[in-house]
Amino acid sequence: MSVTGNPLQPTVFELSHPGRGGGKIPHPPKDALERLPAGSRRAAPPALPEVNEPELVRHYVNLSQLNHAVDTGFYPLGSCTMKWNPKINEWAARLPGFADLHPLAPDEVAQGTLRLLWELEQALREISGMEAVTLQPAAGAQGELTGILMVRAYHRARGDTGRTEVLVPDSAHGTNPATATMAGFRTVSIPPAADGGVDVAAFRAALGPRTAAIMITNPSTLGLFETRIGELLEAVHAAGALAYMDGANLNAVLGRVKPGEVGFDVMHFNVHKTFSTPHGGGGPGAGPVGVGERLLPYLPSPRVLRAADGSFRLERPGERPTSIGRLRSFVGNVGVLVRAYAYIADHGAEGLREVSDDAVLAANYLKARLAGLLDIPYERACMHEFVASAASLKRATGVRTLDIAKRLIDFGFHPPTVYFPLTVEEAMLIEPTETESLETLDAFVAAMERIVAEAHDDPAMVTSAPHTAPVRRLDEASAARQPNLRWRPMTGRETPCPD
Amino acid sequence: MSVTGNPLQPTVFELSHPGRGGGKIPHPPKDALERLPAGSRRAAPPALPEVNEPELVRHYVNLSQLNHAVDTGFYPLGSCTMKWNPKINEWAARLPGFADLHPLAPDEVAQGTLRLLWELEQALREISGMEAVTLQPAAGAQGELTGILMVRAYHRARGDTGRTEVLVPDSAHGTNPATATMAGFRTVSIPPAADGGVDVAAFRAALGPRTAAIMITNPSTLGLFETRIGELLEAVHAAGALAYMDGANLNAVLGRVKPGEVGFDVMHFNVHKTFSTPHGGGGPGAGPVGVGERLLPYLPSPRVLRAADGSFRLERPGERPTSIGRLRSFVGNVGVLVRAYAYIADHGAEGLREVSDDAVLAANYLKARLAGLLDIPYERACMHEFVASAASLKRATGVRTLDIAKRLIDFGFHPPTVYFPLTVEEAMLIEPTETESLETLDAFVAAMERIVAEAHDDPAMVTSAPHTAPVRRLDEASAARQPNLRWRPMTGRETPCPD
Amino acid sequence: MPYGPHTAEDRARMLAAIGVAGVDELFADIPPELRASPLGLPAPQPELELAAHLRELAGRNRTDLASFLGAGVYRHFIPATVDEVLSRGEFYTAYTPYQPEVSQGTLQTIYEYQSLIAALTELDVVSASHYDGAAATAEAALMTCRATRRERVLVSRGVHRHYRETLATYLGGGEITFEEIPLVPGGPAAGTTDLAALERLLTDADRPVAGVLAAQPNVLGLLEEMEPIGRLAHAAGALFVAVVEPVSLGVLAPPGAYDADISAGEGQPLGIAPQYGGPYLGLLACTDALVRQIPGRLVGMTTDLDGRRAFVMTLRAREQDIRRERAASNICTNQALCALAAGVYLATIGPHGLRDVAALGAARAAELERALADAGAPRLHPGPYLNEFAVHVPGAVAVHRRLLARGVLAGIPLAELEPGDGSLADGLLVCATEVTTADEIAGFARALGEELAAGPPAGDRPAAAIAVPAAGRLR
Amino acid sequence: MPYGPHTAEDRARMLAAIGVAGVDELFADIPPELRASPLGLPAPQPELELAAHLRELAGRNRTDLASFLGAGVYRHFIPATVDEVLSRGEFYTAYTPYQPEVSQGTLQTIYEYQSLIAALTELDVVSASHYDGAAATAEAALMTCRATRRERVLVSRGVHRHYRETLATYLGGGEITFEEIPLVPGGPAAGTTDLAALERLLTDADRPVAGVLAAQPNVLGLLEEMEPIGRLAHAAGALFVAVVEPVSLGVLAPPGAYDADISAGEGQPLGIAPQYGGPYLGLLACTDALVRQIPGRLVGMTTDLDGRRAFVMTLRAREQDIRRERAASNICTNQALCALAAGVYLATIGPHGLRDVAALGAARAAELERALADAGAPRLHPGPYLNEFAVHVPGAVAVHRRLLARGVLAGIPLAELEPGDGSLADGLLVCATEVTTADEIAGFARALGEELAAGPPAGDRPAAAIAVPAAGRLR
Ligand SMILES: Cc1ncc(COP(=O)(O)O)c(C=O)c1O
Ligand SMILES: Cc1ncc(COP(=O)(O)O)c(C=O)c1O
Repeated sequence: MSVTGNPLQPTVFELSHPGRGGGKIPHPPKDALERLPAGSRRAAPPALPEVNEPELVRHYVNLSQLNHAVDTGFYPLGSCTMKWNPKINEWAARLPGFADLHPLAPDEVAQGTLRLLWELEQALREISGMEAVTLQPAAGAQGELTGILMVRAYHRARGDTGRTEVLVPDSAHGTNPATATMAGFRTVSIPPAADGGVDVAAFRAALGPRTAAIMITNPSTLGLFETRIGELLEAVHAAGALAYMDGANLNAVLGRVKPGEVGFDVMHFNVHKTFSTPHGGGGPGAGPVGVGERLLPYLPSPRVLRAADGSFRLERPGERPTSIGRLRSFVGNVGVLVRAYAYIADHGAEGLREVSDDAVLAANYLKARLAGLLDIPYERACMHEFVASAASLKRATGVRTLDIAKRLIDFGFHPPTVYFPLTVEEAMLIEPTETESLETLDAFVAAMERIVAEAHDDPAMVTSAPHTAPVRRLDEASAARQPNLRWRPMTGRETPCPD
Repeated sequence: MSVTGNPLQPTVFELSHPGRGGGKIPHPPKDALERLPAGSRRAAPPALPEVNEPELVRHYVNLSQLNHAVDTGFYPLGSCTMKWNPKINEWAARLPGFADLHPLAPDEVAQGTLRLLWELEQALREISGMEAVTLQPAAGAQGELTGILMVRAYHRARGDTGRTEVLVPDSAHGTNPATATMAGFRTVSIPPAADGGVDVAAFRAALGPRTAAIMITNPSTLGLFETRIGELLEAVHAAGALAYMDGANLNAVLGRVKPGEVGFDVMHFNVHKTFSTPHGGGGPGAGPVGVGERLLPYLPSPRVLRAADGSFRLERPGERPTSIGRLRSFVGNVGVLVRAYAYIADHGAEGLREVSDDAVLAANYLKARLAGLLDIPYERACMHEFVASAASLKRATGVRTLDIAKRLIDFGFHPPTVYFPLTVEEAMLIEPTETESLETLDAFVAAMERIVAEAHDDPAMVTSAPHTAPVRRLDEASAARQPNLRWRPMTGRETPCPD
Repeated sequence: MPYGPHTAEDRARMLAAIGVAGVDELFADIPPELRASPLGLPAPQPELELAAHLRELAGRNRTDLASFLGAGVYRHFIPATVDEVLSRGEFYTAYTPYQPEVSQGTLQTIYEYQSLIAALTELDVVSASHYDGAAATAEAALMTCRATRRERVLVSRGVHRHYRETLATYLGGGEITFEEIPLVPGGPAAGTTDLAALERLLTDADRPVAGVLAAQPNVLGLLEEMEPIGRLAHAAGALFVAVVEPVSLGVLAPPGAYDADISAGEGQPLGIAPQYGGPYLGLLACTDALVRQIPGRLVGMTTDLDGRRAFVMTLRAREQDIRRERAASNICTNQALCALAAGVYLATIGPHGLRDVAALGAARAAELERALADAGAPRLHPGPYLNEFAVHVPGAVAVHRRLLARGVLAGIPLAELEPGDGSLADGLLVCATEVTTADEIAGFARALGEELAAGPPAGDRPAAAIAVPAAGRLR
Repeated sequence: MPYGPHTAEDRARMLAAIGVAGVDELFADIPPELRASPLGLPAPQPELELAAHLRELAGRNRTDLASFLGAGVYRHFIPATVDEVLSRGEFYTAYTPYQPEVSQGTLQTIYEYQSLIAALTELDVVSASHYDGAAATAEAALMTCRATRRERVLVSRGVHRHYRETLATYLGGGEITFEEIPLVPGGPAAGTTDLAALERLLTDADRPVAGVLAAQPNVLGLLEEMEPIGRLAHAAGALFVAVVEPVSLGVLAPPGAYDADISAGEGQPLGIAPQYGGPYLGLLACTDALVRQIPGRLVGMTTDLDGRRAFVMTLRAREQDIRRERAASNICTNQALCALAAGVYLATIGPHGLRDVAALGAARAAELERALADAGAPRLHPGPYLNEFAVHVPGAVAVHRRLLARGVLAGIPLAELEPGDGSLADGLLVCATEVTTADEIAGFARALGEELAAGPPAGDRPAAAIAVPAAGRLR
């Protein structure tokens, strides 16, 4: 936003001026396109902007400064694990040997990456206690789909075709039920018990011969360890169903719990959470999936294989006919996986355990400090995140969770996740992560104290927040009613200028 | 400054916490230092801060956002040529083949860089019309010293030892007289004529057998081409003196004037101006020096030499005894020179000429547009920059150049150079450069119009500016009276907190 | 832990505030029988050692060979602006812009990305973004089913095998079926989608078709006649999905021009490095009519309370976090940073630059065609292509391996890319782009000519034994 | 022009506003006879071609060999944080912070740099910054003259030859003279500054000495006894300048501890790449007493009108832009971005990390000493060293060349670094740092042992004919 001046920026289209730009690419021979049939040719060049490099880079630099990011401040967005993204990992992923390698390069010339992927699989096996891992899924949700499709293949292979349902706790992330649908299953929702865990009675009632799998997030999206998980898994397996663990919250239990040892049949990792690959404004991430013995045959192809001589190769098309196939082109989001590999390597066993210890410690500390200010629906020790609620405050002052979130912005903090999980009224899911200092945590508490005081003394200050951001609250209703989803040359009146 | 919250940052020392940081370097063996004599050992570790990577990077990211920079906005700082720094040049300088090369690596393994340096010398020769170029000086001022020391060596070699003076126009950059002093000369100042050029009569009066050299900036720091340069140089040479051209303003006349052809004996380039290497918050730059035939023997060593077989090597110590020696260790600011090489290559002859055309065009355009608002002391066509003055405005309203500068900040612009050249009252030296769009230039004019209007209508608005910067005007007097030049652990009262 | 801030003293303060004696107490909820066996991982590696190790691994990949590999992933010149923008922490360490007041940077760049891809495809709505070309193509197929409430999809065999396999996997769970449209086996249209076969497939009234998918250029590099394919699809009440390569749209007719309803594709060529497979960028665009069917993120322009223009995520009721099991897709984390790369790339290179990239690739490919033909490897198909084509090389797989041993990545053996199709068994799929040099082409042709002259190979060598020559120079 | 914004239309608008018909009119002030001959440079090179060309040039440098080069420039591990910060446009495209209100980023980082170097040297005032170690040393010598109003400087031959040569050049114009203090020729103190000779040089009452300069470690890697040197200097009324290597200050006594008045040195080891010679960083620090003598930039802490803490350039009356011919130096553009690098490096690595870097280098160097001695190359001097030392190799120059042909950068022949000194003719100056590996040491020792066993070289080969083996792997 530049240090002074109008922080808002024109669109890149408004910077365009015919004749600007150029100088990057040599001009092709005049007849380069003559051999193409006229019918396949584009009539006019695409309506891309013409901008010169100075204005263009300035545009992005100034836009970047409008973002709150992990690199600028505290980002306690629950469920998202916005922890530090070590800088060496960025360097590593950009090494030309990694970055310039074509995915169809013969195995002989890809030994560096193949070895890295193979070793990463081994590390994830060890961390999860699973039998094998695929690195192919591009994100957690694609990992879920991979896992549930393997569950389906498993039942089908056994001729067990009546299993059409997946049980999903109410507090689950939206990707869980959405995945069940994509994989052709019906979602059966399970309500929570009073302690935040799965309601075992409701669960047992729902479980049956139609159950293909249960999807459990552990620690749950309420930040709680599912204490009755042993009992649940026993029942699942007794009913002939399989157990899927959503491992998005693995950051809390590294070295403390191995899902494979607990009895899960399949799980996904979110490397962009647990292993600190950056979130990129929404992605990319990667969602490796670990499986127990039962699902081994169904892993997506290609897998990375290690030969007796220590060299590595990719599975060839059709080499393993039981595979569910591929979820995407090529082997996976390798650039992201390089970062995850580096993260695991420089932490080691000891560091990973410390990651979880400190993540849980920080969350419990914040929970203890905020306990007098907000409702804390579940008082037992939380894992790496916890739910707070503004329900009482709202009744007393009219100030809602959303208002608190917006007011936090004025103090330089990113708001927590709000109104999720859906099972808690006026929920706020707070995840401090292990890489924030005590000074930062204390400053966050101080801001909350001040906001709660304001809610009583000067509620309008809170409900009209933010006051210091580049824009105030947005008109989301008209954005949805009359969607403007792309730039069209418009008159000044229709396109409000940024100032 | 993060997008919201307090923009000012604690010092890195205030972020320190014993026990933080680490993880970068393996621990040395316990006895690693035992063989060192106790007397040479440090008693206690240096009082460096202990900060972990997250807090540290955030610190710098947030600090960076407090800067105005070419990458965030218009920077019409006269004399400094704050033009676009192409991004490919940054990429090039970081190529490991360039970056990791040790300066004492044998010639055989340094052929890439040696060739680049040799070719850059050839390009600068061609651009300047000089006989030869040294790339050794680290900046313009060191180039000046190099040049004037060569002048001294030239006179000495001829036994002409009575030449103790260097003539320098009043409008010259401070480095010119300071250089003369460092080289052991007395500076004789020459006042300007009414048209801004050198006053020929005063010049002739000062010129004589004691004159070693004249240092002329052309185009001058007033942004004017020295029209009587031919006459001046003739007189200089007739008097047995040499002519030094300060080439800091070469950006205006690329392809139009070659100083060597004009008759200059020696000149320096500012690659961080003319050839767009970034200014880095004050440096590094590089100040190559071109010489005519007379000074050839005195060039600093080592030079880069080309063998008959097309290979390159460095001159060996003592190989050319007439050399004035070295000005620094090794061959020069090579990383900067890589950028300059890239700039010249992607512009070519045609592009460099266009650089100057557009730089001069933009300056004259701004001058024309501001002519009604401010005094324009020299009305003739300017080169790449021009002087404006708030002298009349100050008399009418009390608003000074400094106030205008500070008020421009509120509009998102970096102020021009102020109170330089010293020969013009309430001077403002404005250099738009060739890479700023017409929209930007017009926005700058609009801001100036508004400020001048405010000066009349609401002068306090201007004299109390800036209003939107992270800090207001500073107490420079106490900074100088009681200098606090380094962090010392202090109590809260002595160290005002940033908020 | 290398990046943690907490000293022993900090931890003690936190424990005291919580009121527990040690961290272990916080994990008391984990039943003892579920506690993990010890974590068998190496000791922490200081960054110095890790950096050396990673540099060594990266060095084992050979990225310095002359390469003619394509098949969906293309080497291109990436302007330095792209990495300059991508490496800004404010972009890459932010998350999904849930809080628009402190996310205008991400939001505006996504809106701009949508607009840029809309300009490129001449479609209206662009979602930002999907995992890759394959996943986007699968999502496009699912969109046609939701929009038409039909359950049968036809996919040309000219669509990349990985995409077809991905589609098969995605459909593996549900009721939707898909069938492949064959390619014309011979004649002038050899290797392109068989229109007659398509017509036959579309006429089964009992099994109405939701969508028809074809690729331009197709996986063999050939240009398809997209307009008739679309016409046939529309005549049968089906939607038409064009799978496109975005750089080609600098010179080829955009999907909007031949009435495609949806366009999907792989965004990698737009400023994203090959990285052995990802992260890439799934492009997905559609007409306004389909806006509520498109999965993934959409950003809209709106105003704030003071009337200032601003951007916000919109139409979120399609997404999993709101709609859960009734969402259009389960996609959550996407490829936003890759979309930013594509946006910076397109805005840097501009309309003329993109045309130059595509046209220069076409010119280099024509040179390659001539050189390989002269070396004894003529084209396998007669039809027009842009910058990728198949050549006929007897014993292609073995020759390919021998060329590798000579330091040439001689394209992709079609026997490996399309194992099922005997007519392609002796084919090599080769491509050129604007970064391909005349020297590389000459070297490839020379090596190929020599190998062909040497006659049939004595027998294949085992995989790991191929000795790729060391680079004379790193590049 | 590749980066220019102006279209023909823009130019026309500007010309009209100026009131001229064409750009040439604006250059009317240039007398016709002074107009340039045509610019004989190649045509503009599009970035794609330029990038390929630069990559090719960079590839001709061999940076993949095992290297034992030091002599003032050292390979070190540079944490990724350094480049992350340096590549932020807000830092590297800003200029001198003349306008503090919009330059607090640069100003605060300079203040922090001053503070960090002050902590390292235990001196008070640090200027930010000088061109390199050599220029900073020359400036330090000039400071001693200004402060004492004397004109004679003594410099130990243990100070890097480049620094002494630079000093000679800087002094070439004026009245100031300098003399070299010899090194002890033999015995336990061989190779270190000769204290007796220094004492003699200091006793000439007619030619009082302004400053005495010595280096720690010295150019041969040896540790000097700095305290007695300083004592002798002070006893003669001279100032004492310590030329230091900053990483060594992680473990060696700082200049402030042995009463140096000024410290100068090369900041390259603090996170700056070798780059074949620069840009580097001239370190210059002094006691409070000398604050008005120090040249270069100083930033101070102050407050703004509202009392907020802020930073500003201060004591500018020393500088050329204010004082012109009476300035302390002509320095203007300095090495600010390199000072930022050093600051980020020091703050990243911390006090313990810096000690580890220095101690690990010392440990590796001890291994190197043992390995080379076993191979037949014992040390040339007996005294203590930190991580760099000279070994005795008969025919050092020729052996060095033959080792190069075997892919080892076997340090620096002292005959080339110190050509004048016969006692060093058979010396190789070698160094190790924390990045030196056991494999590299073993490879060097093996190659050296073999060369020494092979006996004296048959004769030197001409410079360009050395065939350095291609790297098996890029690193
Ligand atoms: C609990 C949980 N499950 C699944 C996901 C989906 O992962 P992704 O966003 O990588 O697709 C998330 C991500 O936010 C999550 O928090
Ligand atoms: C006219 C002029 N001469 C000389 C110099 C000195 O160059 P440098 O700052 O590179 O030492 C400058 C720099 O600002 C200048 O503008």
